[in-house]
This record gives sequence, structure tokens and C-alpha cells, in this order.
Amino acid sequence: MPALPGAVPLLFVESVAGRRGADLRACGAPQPRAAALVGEELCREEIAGFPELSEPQVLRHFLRLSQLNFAQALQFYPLGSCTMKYNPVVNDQMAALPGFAALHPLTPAHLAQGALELMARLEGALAEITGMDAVSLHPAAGAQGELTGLLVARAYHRKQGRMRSKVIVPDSAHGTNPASCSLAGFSMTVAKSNRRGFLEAREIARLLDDDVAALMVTNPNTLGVFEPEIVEIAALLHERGALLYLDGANMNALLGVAKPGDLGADIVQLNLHKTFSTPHGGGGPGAGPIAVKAPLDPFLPVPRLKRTEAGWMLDSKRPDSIGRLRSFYGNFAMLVRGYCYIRALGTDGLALASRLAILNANYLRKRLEDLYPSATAEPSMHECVLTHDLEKRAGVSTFEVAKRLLDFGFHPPTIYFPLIVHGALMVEPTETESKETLDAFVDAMRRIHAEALTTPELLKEAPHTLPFSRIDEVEAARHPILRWRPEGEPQR
Amino acid sequence: MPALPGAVPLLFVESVAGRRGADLRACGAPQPRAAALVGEELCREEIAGFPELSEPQVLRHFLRLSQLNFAQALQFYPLGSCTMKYNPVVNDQMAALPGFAALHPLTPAHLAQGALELMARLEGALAEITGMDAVSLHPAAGAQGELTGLLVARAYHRKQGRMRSKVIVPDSAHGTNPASCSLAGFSMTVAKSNRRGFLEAREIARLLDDDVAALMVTNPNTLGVFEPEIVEIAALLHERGALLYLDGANMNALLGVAKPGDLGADIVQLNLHKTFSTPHGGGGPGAGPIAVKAPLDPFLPVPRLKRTEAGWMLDSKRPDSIGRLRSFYGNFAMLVRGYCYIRALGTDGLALASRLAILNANYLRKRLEDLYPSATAEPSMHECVLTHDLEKRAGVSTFEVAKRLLDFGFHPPTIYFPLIVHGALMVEPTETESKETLDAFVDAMRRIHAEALTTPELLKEAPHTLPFSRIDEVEAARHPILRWRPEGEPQR
Amino acid sequence: MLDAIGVAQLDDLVASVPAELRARAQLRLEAGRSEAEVAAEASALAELNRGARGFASFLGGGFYRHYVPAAVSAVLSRAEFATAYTPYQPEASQGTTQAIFEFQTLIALLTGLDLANASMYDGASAVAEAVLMARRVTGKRRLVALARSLWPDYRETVQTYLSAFGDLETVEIPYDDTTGLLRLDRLESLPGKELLCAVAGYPNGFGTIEPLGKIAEIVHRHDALLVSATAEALALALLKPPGELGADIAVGEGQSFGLGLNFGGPGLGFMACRSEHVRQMPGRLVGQTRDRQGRQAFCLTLAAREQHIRRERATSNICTNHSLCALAATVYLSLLGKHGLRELAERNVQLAHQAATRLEQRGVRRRFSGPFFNEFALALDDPAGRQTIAERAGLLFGPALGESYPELAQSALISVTETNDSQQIERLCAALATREAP
Amino acid sequence: MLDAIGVAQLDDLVASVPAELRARAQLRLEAGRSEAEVAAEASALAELNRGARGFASFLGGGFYRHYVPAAVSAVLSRAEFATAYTPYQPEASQGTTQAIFEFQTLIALLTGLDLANASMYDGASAVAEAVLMARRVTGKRRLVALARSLWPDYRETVQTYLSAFGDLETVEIPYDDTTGLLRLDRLESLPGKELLCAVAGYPNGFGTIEPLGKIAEIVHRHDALLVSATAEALALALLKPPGELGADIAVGEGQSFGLGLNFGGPGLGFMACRSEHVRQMPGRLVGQTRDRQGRQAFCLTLAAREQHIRRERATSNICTNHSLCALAATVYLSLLGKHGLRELAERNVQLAHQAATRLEQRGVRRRFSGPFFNEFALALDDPAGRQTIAERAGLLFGPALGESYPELAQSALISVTETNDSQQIERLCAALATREAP
Ligand SMILES: Cc1ncc(COP(=O)(O)O)c(C=O)c1O
Ligand SMILES: Cc1ncc(COP(=O)(O)O)c(C=O)c1O
Repeated sequence: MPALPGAVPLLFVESVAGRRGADLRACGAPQPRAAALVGEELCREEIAGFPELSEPQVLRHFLRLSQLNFAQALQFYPLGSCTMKYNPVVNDQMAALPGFAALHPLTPAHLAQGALELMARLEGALAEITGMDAVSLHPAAGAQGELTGLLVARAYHRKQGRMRSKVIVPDSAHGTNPASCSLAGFSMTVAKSNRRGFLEAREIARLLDDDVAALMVTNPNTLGVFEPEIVEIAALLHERGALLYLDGANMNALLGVAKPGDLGADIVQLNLHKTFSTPHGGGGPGAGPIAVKAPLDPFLPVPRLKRTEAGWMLDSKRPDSIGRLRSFYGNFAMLVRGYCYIRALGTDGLALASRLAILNANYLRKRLEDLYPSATAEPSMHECVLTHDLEKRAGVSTFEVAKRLLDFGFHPPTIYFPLIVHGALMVEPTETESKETLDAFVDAMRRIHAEALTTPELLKEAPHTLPFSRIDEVEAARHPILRWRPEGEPQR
Repeated sequence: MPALPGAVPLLFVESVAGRRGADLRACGAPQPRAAALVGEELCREEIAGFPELSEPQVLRHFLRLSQLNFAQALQFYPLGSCTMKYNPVVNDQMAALPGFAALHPLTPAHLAQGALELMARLEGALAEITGMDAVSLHPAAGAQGELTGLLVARAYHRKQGRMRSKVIVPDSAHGTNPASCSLAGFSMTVAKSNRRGFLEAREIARLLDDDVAALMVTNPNTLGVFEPEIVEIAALLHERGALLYLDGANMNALLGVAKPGDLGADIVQLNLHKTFSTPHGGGGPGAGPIAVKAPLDPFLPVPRLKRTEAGWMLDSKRPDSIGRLRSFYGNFAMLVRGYCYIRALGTDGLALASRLAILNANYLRKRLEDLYPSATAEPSMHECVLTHDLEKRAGVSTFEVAKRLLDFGFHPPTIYFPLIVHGALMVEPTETESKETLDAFVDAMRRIHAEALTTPELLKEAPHTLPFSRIDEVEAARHPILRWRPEGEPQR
Repeated sequence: MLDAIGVAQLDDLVASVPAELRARAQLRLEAGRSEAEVAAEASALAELNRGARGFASFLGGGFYRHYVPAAVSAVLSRAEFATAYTPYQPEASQGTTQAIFEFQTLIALLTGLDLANASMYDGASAVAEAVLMARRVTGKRRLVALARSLWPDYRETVQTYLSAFGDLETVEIPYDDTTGLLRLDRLESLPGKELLCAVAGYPNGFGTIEPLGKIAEIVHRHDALLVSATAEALALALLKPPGELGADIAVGEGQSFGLGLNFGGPGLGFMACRSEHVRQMPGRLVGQTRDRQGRQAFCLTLAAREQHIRRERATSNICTNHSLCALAATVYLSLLGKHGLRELAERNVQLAHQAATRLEQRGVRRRFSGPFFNEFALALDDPAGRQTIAERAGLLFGPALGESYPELAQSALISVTETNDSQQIERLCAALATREAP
Repeated sequence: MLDAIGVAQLDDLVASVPAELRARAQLRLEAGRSEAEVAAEASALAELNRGARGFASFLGGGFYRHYVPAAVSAVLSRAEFATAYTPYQPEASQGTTQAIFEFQTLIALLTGLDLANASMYDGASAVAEAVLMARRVTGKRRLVALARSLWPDYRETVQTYLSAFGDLETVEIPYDDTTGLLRLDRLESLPGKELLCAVAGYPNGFGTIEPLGKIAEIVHRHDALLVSATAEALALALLKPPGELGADIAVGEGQSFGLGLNFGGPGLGFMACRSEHVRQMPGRLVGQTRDRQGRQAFCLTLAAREQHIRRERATSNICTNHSLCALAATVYLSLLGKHGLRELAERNVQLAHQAATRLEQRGVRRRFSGPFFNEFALALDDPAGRQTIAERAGLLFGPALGESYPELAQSALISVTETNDSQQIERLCAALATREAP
């Protein structure tokens, strides 16, 4: 038990036979043996290796583990494309209200009107923010929103009697976009970004044919650039009967700045855990609502909210719907948070949030441009992609710059993405960081640049001040150990 | 912003003019100026120097500060006399229920029956545990319980027409005992513990006269020894019309083991934050109920719980009462926790808790006895007081042993207390620590002993691995700086 | 800051967005609210959900009412866990990565399979991903057999995920009308060479415990894979583990493990499989490794399966998963531990069987005879009418089965957990056995 | 472990307790309960407190209804703060010590005094300790003047604390029946040489704002100390600070600063004074210093005043204080900040004055004419009857003043905070102005 955060033994190693934590049984009369009731032959032995710990031990275990994490609430976390903004704690408090948290999903609608009303209001707000006609809160995350949107596109075309098989995706796209295309049964055609880092209408015109179901594009794109020809591109697509799918993961740049619907988008997914500030949870849960233009509404997944005389209900009788992609309707606990966030900021707050996010990104870009030039000359929106020449000059990689940043108490930016930029550092500061924090980050980045040239081993061996030194990821992949096994039992 | 926990600037230094966090005003029509309503001449200017920070900044500030603390939930914290046991988190959750947390103290009794019922049940449970007749939950902490108890004793004697002026307190007593005597207007007579570390009836007999109002004694005493002659002493006192005040701060040794009432106690205070596991909060809030024998009941502070036909109410019409020592009735939020704790453990759990606390203390004592002999040959109850010869052999003080323990991730024991033991280390492991933790502590203590003999500078300069090195307490007292002042403004 | 950038005002920064678009982007929402107002409004909405409190509930159907120990939320609310993201930088994420590694181990132990991933969205989507995974493993086969007794939303989700693939066909295996169990003979008679995988609930959508071992035998005879799908994960503490019975991929919903209800989301999809199939597995995986000092450490691994590396050839598009839910399950399972979890499962069985027996004594019969864990289908003349009567008596139960199974219009589910007690069971009996018309 | 110790069984360890005592110590409580059962039981008790929800409340009288920002509990629930103890080891307690130092500064700024301590139990006990402190400062004087307009529980607490000292006498300074303010003339006429200190509420127990500056002038003319006592700490954000007006010791209740109501406890006693009196101050004090590397650091200091060092000659017996409550206030005050706190105070004033005006328009008059912050006394024919009428209309107000002030049997307090709104005020007017008999 070290003084400072440090290694914590695995649960299974801390386990001591016979020890126990919570006991959830009610006291009561002795009962018939459960195995006898269910059928002895159906029942297992006790689970060998399952942990046996007291409640204080369990709590200490996880609290000590928590001490090993960086997190937005504690550190600047400018992970590009992830929008690690401050998550107001009141939103967590609201989601935990028994009226929400203890509500069973199959509660009769008339006993769940508050939850349904909240979702209806959220759908309305997201429609207004995106400039779209209909919203489904169904998808569990951005990627599932993408899949949902693409299946909607497929169903729409099919209903029109067209069986289109291709989706155009720019080379700068986030990995989920091509993966979603495959999952939705489309083949993917790659559109090249131009040298300035955006998509030209020309390129789309070149690729467009009657087999193209949609173009899937992120805007601002992954270089942080607002796609200047997007309206023209949308027109081209629509002319050929194709749809514009807008990946809304970067909506944090567009609140009150541009509505995807006005840009010509037919489908857009939102990542509530980014733009609408639901906490990221170490990798979810998030929520990935999708919004569509009216003609696509019939194809949205079931269930859908429906207003009846008796109030709101969830309707699954929608013949053209693509069906469902999960149980129930949406990651409700995250929807509560997103709803509260929108209410708190309101019209002006949301518009200001995007503008401040853009301000912060451009401030960082400007203050670092001599050492880490932007990958594009275009103005940045809410994030900027930086480059450097340290590899050439000092044999120091982006990866090593990132590791060194840890020593300064900053979570590194997203690295090596977008793929079209060599050694990219994708920095998204978000609007909730103060100028002082940005300045401190600038100082660290500048100092690291100097170190790279003078003492590159400092970077190569970083981090130096964390509870763990460089962790061997190659070894992990080469000899995968994906679970604990009792001493003596071989890993398989 | 360092990677690891480290210095956090003061709020006032982080402040930036014009920045703001929470805005609690409701939106609404513009209002008349408040100062005009109250009277301009009564109102102040804005508070120069008051912090101006955004909500994310405030949260990060305090989360980072939290990282600089040791705490029971994270570290072994064997602070003798303080009973730093595990605090079940469900108890915090219960205290935060709106039905408790949002209840105004002046709510009409018929709308607050749940709170009153809970307190009545708690009083009943504490009476049963202590073997006393009546309980008041009024005092805010142990020390206030002591004062309350002594004032009750004073009022009792006065009612009998006796104006007694002295209280006998053993030399081993906790500092609050003599201080409470003074505060209650008594002069203090010190009783000497014998060489085995307990109080002899002989000594009391020697000191007893008709001016003695009470003997105030902790049992088990601060050496962790059960006072063997306590029953005899009680009899002596009662014979002379004096009372036995039992400081119940060490009740964690006595649950289901011995009832103060059976030992002859007339008054006992309990520290809910110790025995009954309410969290210590960095120094409170706690709760210090007092329990008395029936003859003292009329003198208990007001209000008192009273059962009427309409249910429970708080009664302040008690002519013999000593009055009140605070507003309202008890640190209710702590009472909820203590109540839940007692319910969860129940008869057997409480009795086992004390026995395991005693087991753990004796285990540590035994495993360390060659290097750190116990200050007494008597058996230990829930804590043990250890000594050492490192000062003689290596010029290393108890203070330095304590500082070195920090490097091993352990909060040090209470040191230099009780005053009657030279260089004491007062170790109270509590029942909620596992054998593995105790063993790790033993290892650290043994290693430190070896270090003291071989590399004493390791101890003299400890701690080495914490965010802060040795902090200069002497300087703090010599030139007190008790608040931040704006740059340029002199400290006064 | 504007000066540093060299612009005059905030709006100059968005000049790359055509002015006309910006003008139209003006939001028509309400003005912002103070925290107190937002809290008051959300609380008022929460209060409107009368079904969330004051009822004795026997609702099941895929999400289960279990007590969540306070320590779970104490851990989940740690900002270090809640406000971190996917642990791309392992040195700054050992809390998250180790917890996931522990989660993977716990799921492997529960399912009796070699390994598990870091989480999926929920049970239904995990089943769909399992079918796609089975397809990658088995190659060119065409037929996906879904037990009709599988949860309806799981079946529908599989259908949606497969809808994009013209070359795949699903076939439904009926259930036995008496036992509520999958018809083994109908599985047997499938065109074996074309079978890719079969999916069976465990327990199934009637709460009934499928004979997984026998199903596996048939499926393996066809050289296909068996996917088991568990909605009530607590059952795995008592029932033989799917892996031991021959399931190749075990998926399910981990909501029972400390997540609460939350009106249906987030859930916790889990997925376990055999080592040899790991490279076809979707989702994040954490592996054990070492740091430079040789200390045991953990990091994301085998990312070559994933979208950010493999893009259109990834095993899935999943990116954000349900990491914090996996943490909740890890804490929950650690707290209950080997004995507590088993005893809790037993308690659920005891109460559910007590309810079934008491109802039977009052003339309300189980619809199916198969063995069950903590949920079972009742035969009821008029489920909706009964629900109304029950509701008046302060009771909730269901879902009614008619909407998903027209042939079971006179049937509804009852789920009994440790949150119920004998007295509630008696009230339920009274409500369901009374002759009163709704 | 028993082996290591060398005993055969657990009970051998308590052999030093006579067997007969042990036998009688057998507890007659109920058996232990599972966490779920304890939670269910406590929740049921909480539900019985109908007054905690569903009412529009105007209850005041020493504890005030203010919105507590969620960030406060997010910080307070950090185990590092909640489960630490008094920071005896500063190297392991910089979180707690720095927060206390910040708290001391905030209180000093609010009260306009040089410095403040780490906290007292509550407002009432802080007043009592302030009087004892004044006694240590002023030496052998005899007379403690308490404004009758001071909160009754504060007065009673002072009486209790002083009851042990035969050499001290308290004298009550009456209030002006029209203004509700302390009678300066009566203060003036006290035997000056014997006066130790005077204590006045600020605002006082009728919500009225005492002319502290004038009081100070008189008290100082007697060479005595002035103690100001504030129950509604929020008032200090708007009113001239007591220190500036001449108070020597400013004490009060900080519950308004993020603590919530909790049926009256814990509160947060605060105490501020002039530098020259610091060595007579009770309670913990944190001071700034440095560590070996010269980094700014904090530790408990001036402990020579305290019980663990000075024992029977300590300035107080206080040990455990209300540290976590002080942390709550520190977080709260930081969140609101310079502007937010002021605006909140203004909002309280506006609403309270709006209520007073609207009531007046409906014929319900203030009992006193003195200036007020967010609380005032009303003249009511039958306060208890009115409370019953109000309660039926979903309203709470009070306390009625008759119990503590027999001469004010026809009066009750109304407290109006930001948690109220115009609509609630109208409902209150309706309930208090109606002619309906209770
Ligand atoms: C541009 C972009 N699109 C899509 C996604 C996928 O969203 P999710 O992680 O919620 O599935 C991300 C998330 O990282 C993203 O950055
Ligand atoms: C033996 C003893 N008595 C009394 C007290 C005083 O209790 P409190 O700190 O709750 O005022 C303590 C606390 O440290 C103690 O250990």
C-alpha cells in the first residue's frame, strides 16, 4: 500500500477464501434449496476464482484504482474529436433521481409520462439545433447512430425501388464511418480531401453515380475545417437521388453557427457524450441520437415517441421502420443529462459554447504555430490538427511527444489521426477550459519541443512522473493475456 | 498542473476578475435594487478579494486538493483514540435522502414523524448498548457531550442542595476531559494511574471528599486497558454522593462486552463518529450523544423527544433541564448514519465488531512486541500503546517514526498520547481492517525500526514520497499566517 | 485571446461558415436556466413517473429490479472514472484498464468461456454482434437459426443488423407449447451445411431454462456455432455456465449487476468466447503487459480488429462502448463475491418459485412447464385487464406476451427478485386470482 | 490471528472484563439487516417526513432554505475529504488544511475581520464560545449584555455555557417595540465598568438589521467587546461587514452556505476576530508555512490554545469541529464567487421585500418597522391558526414567536429565499389574508 497512487493488486489476488462483502439477502425463514427447485442437473458448482472480499476492501481497491486515471475533471484532456468538456455534476444528480433511475422500461406509459415528456422535449431541441425534422434517441452511441442512419438510407432507397450499394466516405473520415458502411452492407468509395484539407464538389461529382446511396461526411471535418463546398455537394447528391449523411460528432463547433439541415444534410447523428456533455465514463456509455429530414422519418427505428390523447407513448407499429438495434428506447440516463445541459445553456449559451470552443482552438493553434504548424491553412473550428518536424530533426515521434505531455499533467491530444496528416496531433481544448490552462499547455508543448531537440531521451523514456512508466503495448498484442487465471492455470 | 497530485494554487490566486461559477438567481423581471430596499447606508461594497472562478475551475481545484489527503477509505489510518473504521457508504446515501436532508428543523412535528421516530429508536438503541436509562442526542461532538454531562452533574448536585466544585480526572485522560471540567466550572483533581496503567480504587479513595462532584474516566482508558477496579471505584463514588462520568469515546471496545451502566457509570457520552462509524470529515461533524441513569434524566438538555398521542414531538418545557448547548436537536445527518449502522450490525454484529477490534489490536501488539513493546503489561482492548527505544539507541523520535510511516502509505498512529507514556504510539487498527493490511503495517513498522538503526536520516527527512516533504510546523506557529491577503497587503 | 489570434470579435472566428447559414442557425430554444431551475424542472419530470415508486413491481422482460449497493455509485461517481475517456494512453488510465481486465475475467468466469470483451451496448446488440462474429468465424454459411423463445427485442435486433446482408437468412425455431423450450427436433432438421449459428436464450424469453447442452450437441453436429443469450445475468451465478454446456459465444445483458433500471438504458452488453475466436471478436479488449520497470500493467490490445485501425474491414464499428457500466458490474460482483452472488441467485429462485406455487394454489397457472430461474409466464384470461386490477392494488407486472407472440395473447411474465417479499407475493396472488372484472 | 496472539478463542481476548459484566452486556437489539433492508427502512422513515417535500416553505428562524449546487456534494462525497480526520499529519492532509485556510480567509473577508477559525459546531455554540473568549480578553468583568432581539436559542445557549460560572451575570437589553431593534439607550445605561461584552444579532432574531455601528460605539465606550451573531450568513454578502462596523468578534451560522437543512444539524459555526485576540480564540486554526523544498504548505497551528496541549487551561474543549461543513461552505462560496453571492443576496432581498409589500397590500402587516434582509416578523391574530390554514394550502411558515417571546404571541416569522417565487408569495398572501377560520 504505497503512499502515492501505485499498483493495485488484482481483485482476484486480493481475494481471501471465505471473506464477503455485501449480503443482499433478506433475513427470513430457511428456504428450500434453490438448486432443488430449478433442477440440480442445471446448476453449477461455486465459481472457482470468483473474488471473496470485504466491502471496505472492495471500496479501497476501486478508489485506489481511480487514483491511477487522468480525467477531464482533474486534468486538461484535449483529446481531439472527443470533446472532453466539463460535465456539470448537477446533470448526474438529476439522472440519479429515483423517478428516473428506478423507472422500469416496461412501466405502463401513463405511469412514465415524465420520462417520455423529457425525451420528447429532447427530440424537439435536437431537431431545432440540427435543423432536421425528426429525431430518434434510439442509438446507444455515435457509431450505432451511424449504422442506424445508414440503414435508414438503405430502407429509404429500397422504398423508392432503388437498390444502391455504395457510400462515399472521405479519406479523412473517422474509423467508425467506413466500419459502419460495411456493417450496413454498403461498399465504400473513398473521396480524397484536397491539399487544403477539405472535400471538393468536383471530387464528389467525379465519384457520383446512380449506385451511390449517400455521402458520409464529418463537418467540421477531422481537420477541424468547415467544409466550404458542403452546400454545393449536397445539391449534387440530391440531384442524383443520393443522400447526405453528416457525422455530427463535431457538432460542438456548429451550435447556433450552422444547422446541418441547412447544409443539406438528410441524416445526422449526434454524440451526446461530446457536444451535450454527458460524461465519457472511461469509454461510455454515450448516446447517439439521429436526426433526419421528413422523408426519412418513416424508416427510423422503433420504438418512436407518439403523442396520444392520453399522453406520450412508445409506438412500435411502424411498418417502414428499419426495426430496432437495441432493447427499449435510448440510453435514457444519458438523455436526462443531455436534456439538462441544453436547458441550462439555452439559446445563447449553446451558441456561445461553440464560439468559445472555436476561440480556444484557434488560440492554441496560434500560440503554437511556429513550432507545431497547423496541418491546414484553412481557419480552424473547434479543434486544430498540428504537425511538427521533430521526427526529421530529432528522431522524435508524435507518440513520444504525447507521452512526455503526461509528465506535465496533460492528457495528450489524439495522435496519428486523421490518417491523412503525417504524425498528427489533434487538439480539441473545448470551451470549458480557461485561458490559464491553455497557456500552461502551450508552455508545456513549447518546452517539449525544446527538449526534443536537446534531450530527446526525456521524450523517448516518458512518462517519468506517473505511477507507471511506459507501458509495453506491443508485448500486450504479441502475447495476449486477456484475463486473470488462477496460479498454475495456463493462459489460453 | 502536475501529473501527480501536487501543490494547488489558492482559490484567491486562481481567481480571474469577472469569472463566475454557479448562478443561483432565477430569471425574471428586473427588480428594484436590493440596497435601495434594505437601505444604502447598511450595505457594503463588493467583497474585494472574493474568488471569481468558473464552475469547472472550482471543481478541479477541490478535486485536486482531495488528492493530497490520506483518508480511511484509501489508507490504513490507525489513529489511536479516533476509531477510524470503515464508513459504509449506504449510510451517507440514507442521510442524503430528501426526506431527511431537506427537512427544516422547525417543521411541525406531525410532518416530521420519520425523523423523530428515527431519533427515538436511536436513543433506545444507545440506551440498550450503554445500559443507561435516558439518552440525549443533543451534543454536537464528544467534547460537547462531556460538557453537557458535567453540567448535568452540576445541576443534579445543585438540585440535591450540594454545590460540589471538583472533578477527578486521571492523568491519562484525553485533553477534552480537563478542558470540559474547566468549561463546566469545575476545578480538576488529577488521579494518578498506577504503573500497570490503570486507576486504583485506592487512589480514588485518597482523593475523594465531599466536594467531588464526579470522577471522569475513559474506559478502556487511553492505554487501551479495561479499568479493572472500575466497579469498585463506582461504588466508592456513589457512597460519597459523587457520580461516575464515563468518557465513552472508546466504546468500540465494549459493544456487547460490557455496558457502562453495569460498570456503575451515571453519565456516558458516545462519539458516533467513532464507535458508530459516521465519517470523520477531516475533523467533523460528529455527534456526541449522552446517556444517563434515571436520576439525571430531568437535567438533560432541551429539547427532549416526547411521545404524545399525536406521535413524537420535541419538548422544551423541562424545568430542571440545564438548557440547550446548540440550536435544534442533534447533528441529525450524523444520527441517521449512526442509526443505520446499528441496524445493519444488530446485536451480533455489534458484539463481533468490538471483539474483532480487540483481536486486531492484540494481533498488532503481539507482532510488534519485540521492537515496540506495549506501554502496559495488561491485556489490550481495542487499541494498544506502543513504545520504543530508538531515541536512546539512534536519536530517532516517535515523531520521525510517524513521518516515515507516511512513505509506506500508512497514516501514523496517534503520537505522544497518552501523556503518561514517553514517546507513545497509540495504535487503533479497528475491526474493519484485514489481516493483510495489518501484516503490511507490521512489515513497515519493523522495517522502519531497522532503518532507524542503520539509516536514521531516512526517518529524519521523511516523508520522501508524498507530494509534500516535511512541513515546518514551528515556522507556522512562530509567524502565524492565518489567511490569504491580496498581494501587497500586510499580514496582521 | 482574440488579440493573440488577431481577430476583432468572436464571430470573426466563424467567418468560414457562410453568413447566410449562420443567420439561419439562430436557435429558437428557450433562454438558459440556472442550475436550481434546471434541477427543479427535472425533478418535477421525475415526479411524474409515478411508476418509479410506490408500486410493488414484478416487471421483468429483459431489465431486472435488483438492489444496487451504495458502494457501486460511490465508485462510479468518482470523477476519475466518470470523466475519463477510452484508455488510449495506458500510463494515464491504469484505473480504467485494470478494472476492465477484471471485468473481462469476471465475465469469463461467469460464462465459463476463455475470455470476454470490455463491453457492448446492451444484450440485444451484443446478440446481433455475436451473430456477425459467428459469420466471420464460420465463413460462407447462410442460415441463422433464432429460437422463437429468444427475447423478441433480441430477435428483432438481430434481424435489423442482418437486414443489410442479402446473403443471410434467418430461420425461427419454434418452441414447445407445453414446456416453453426450443424444439430440438426442429433444430435437428435444419439444412446442416448451411447453418452458421443458432441463438438460444438462457434463460429464454419466457424465463425458461433452455437445455443448452443438447442444443449445442445438435449445432456442433452441423459444424455451426451456438450463441447463448442471457438477459438476467444473475442466472449465471446458479446455472451451469454456457461455455461448459457448449456455447461458443455467450452474450447477454449485465444490467442486473449493479446498473439499476434507468428506463431501459444504459444497459451492459457482455460477450465471451473461446480463445481461438478472439480475433473475430468485436469491441475493446484490455490485455495484461508490463511497464518499463517490469510492473504488471494493462492496456487496450488487439486493436487491429477495430474500426480505428481496420476501418471498413473491422470486426465492428463499435467505438464508445459501455465502460462505466462494466465498472459498475465489476464493483457489484466484487462486493457480492463468490458467496453473496450465489446466495442472491438462490434467493431469487426461492422467491420466484414461492410466487409460482402460491399463484398455482390460487388457480393461476404457469403457461409453460419448463424449469425457470426468477421469471416465468403466467396463463391469464385477460392480461391487460389483470394489469389494470393489479395497478389499482399498487402492483406492476409484465410484460404481457401478446404483442410479440400473438399466440400467447393470454399470457404475461412475472419476474420475482430479492426486491420482492412474501407479502408482495400474496398481494399479487390476490390481484391475479380475484374474480373482479377490471 | 488467534494463534499468533496465543489465545484459543475470541472471547479469551476480553477476559480482562469480568465474566459477570460480559454476561450482562448481551445486547437486546434486533438482528443485523442487509444493506437493502436498512436502506428500505431508512427510506420509509424519510418518506414519513411529509414536511420535507411538496410544501412551499417560508420556514426560517435560524436555518435557511437555499439551493445547494450539485458540485458541493460532489466535493463533499470525495472519500479523501469525508473519511479523513483532523489534519494532525500535515504532509498527508494538504487537501483538508488548504481548504480550511481558504475557509478562514473567506470568513475573514465576509465578516471584515482579520482572521477566522476552522469552524465551531453551530451558530448558537459559537456565540457562547465568543462570550467566553471575550471574557478571556477583557479579564475580570462581570456583565454579559444579550440583546433580547438575539435569537432565543443563541441566548439560551449562552446562558447554559455561562451557568457554570457563578461570577458572571447576563443582562438582557430589550428591543424597541416599533422597530424591533435593540434599545441603544438601555445599552448606554449599563454599568459600563462591569460590562464584558454585548451580543447583538445581525440580522437579529426578528430578521431586523441592528445598527451595529452605533452599538459598537457604545460598547467600546465601555471598553467592552461587541460580539455580532449572524444566523443568515448570506446577509453578510450585502450588509456592511460586522468588523467594519466595530464588532470585535463576529460569529454565526454558516448553514446557508451549501449545507442544506438536515433537520437542524450539522450546522457550521463560524468565528472571526481581530488579530490581537487570536490567542484567546477557541478552535482549530490552520496557518501557512513551507515544506522542506520551500513549497507553500499548510498546517494546524497555535495549538497551544487547545485542549490537547493546554488541557484544563485551554481556550475551549472543542476537538472534533465541523470541518466538512466548512469545506461545503468553501466550495459553495467559491462557486458563487464575488458576483454570484452578491446577486443571490440581492435576489433574497427582492423576494422578501416583495412578499412584505404584497402581504401589506392584503392587510397583513410586518410586526416591526426596522430594515430587514430576507426574513421578517408578521403581526398575526392567531399564528397557530394561520399555520394550520397555510399547511392545508401546502405552505409552511414560521416559527411563531410566542413560545420564546410571550409578548409576541401574535407574531410569526416569514423567511423568503431564492427557493421561493412570486407565485408562492401570492399563495402565502392568500392563506394569511383570508378570513376563513382555521
Ligand atoms: C468523428 C467521429 N465520428 C464518430 C464517432 C463515433 O462515436 P461513438 O464513439 O459515440 O460511437 C466518433 C467518436 O470518437 C468521432 O470522433
Ligand atoms: C478519549 C476521548 N475523549 C473525548 C474525545 C472528544 O471527542 P470529540 O472529538 O468528538 O469532541 C476524544 C476525541 O478525540 C477522545 O479520544
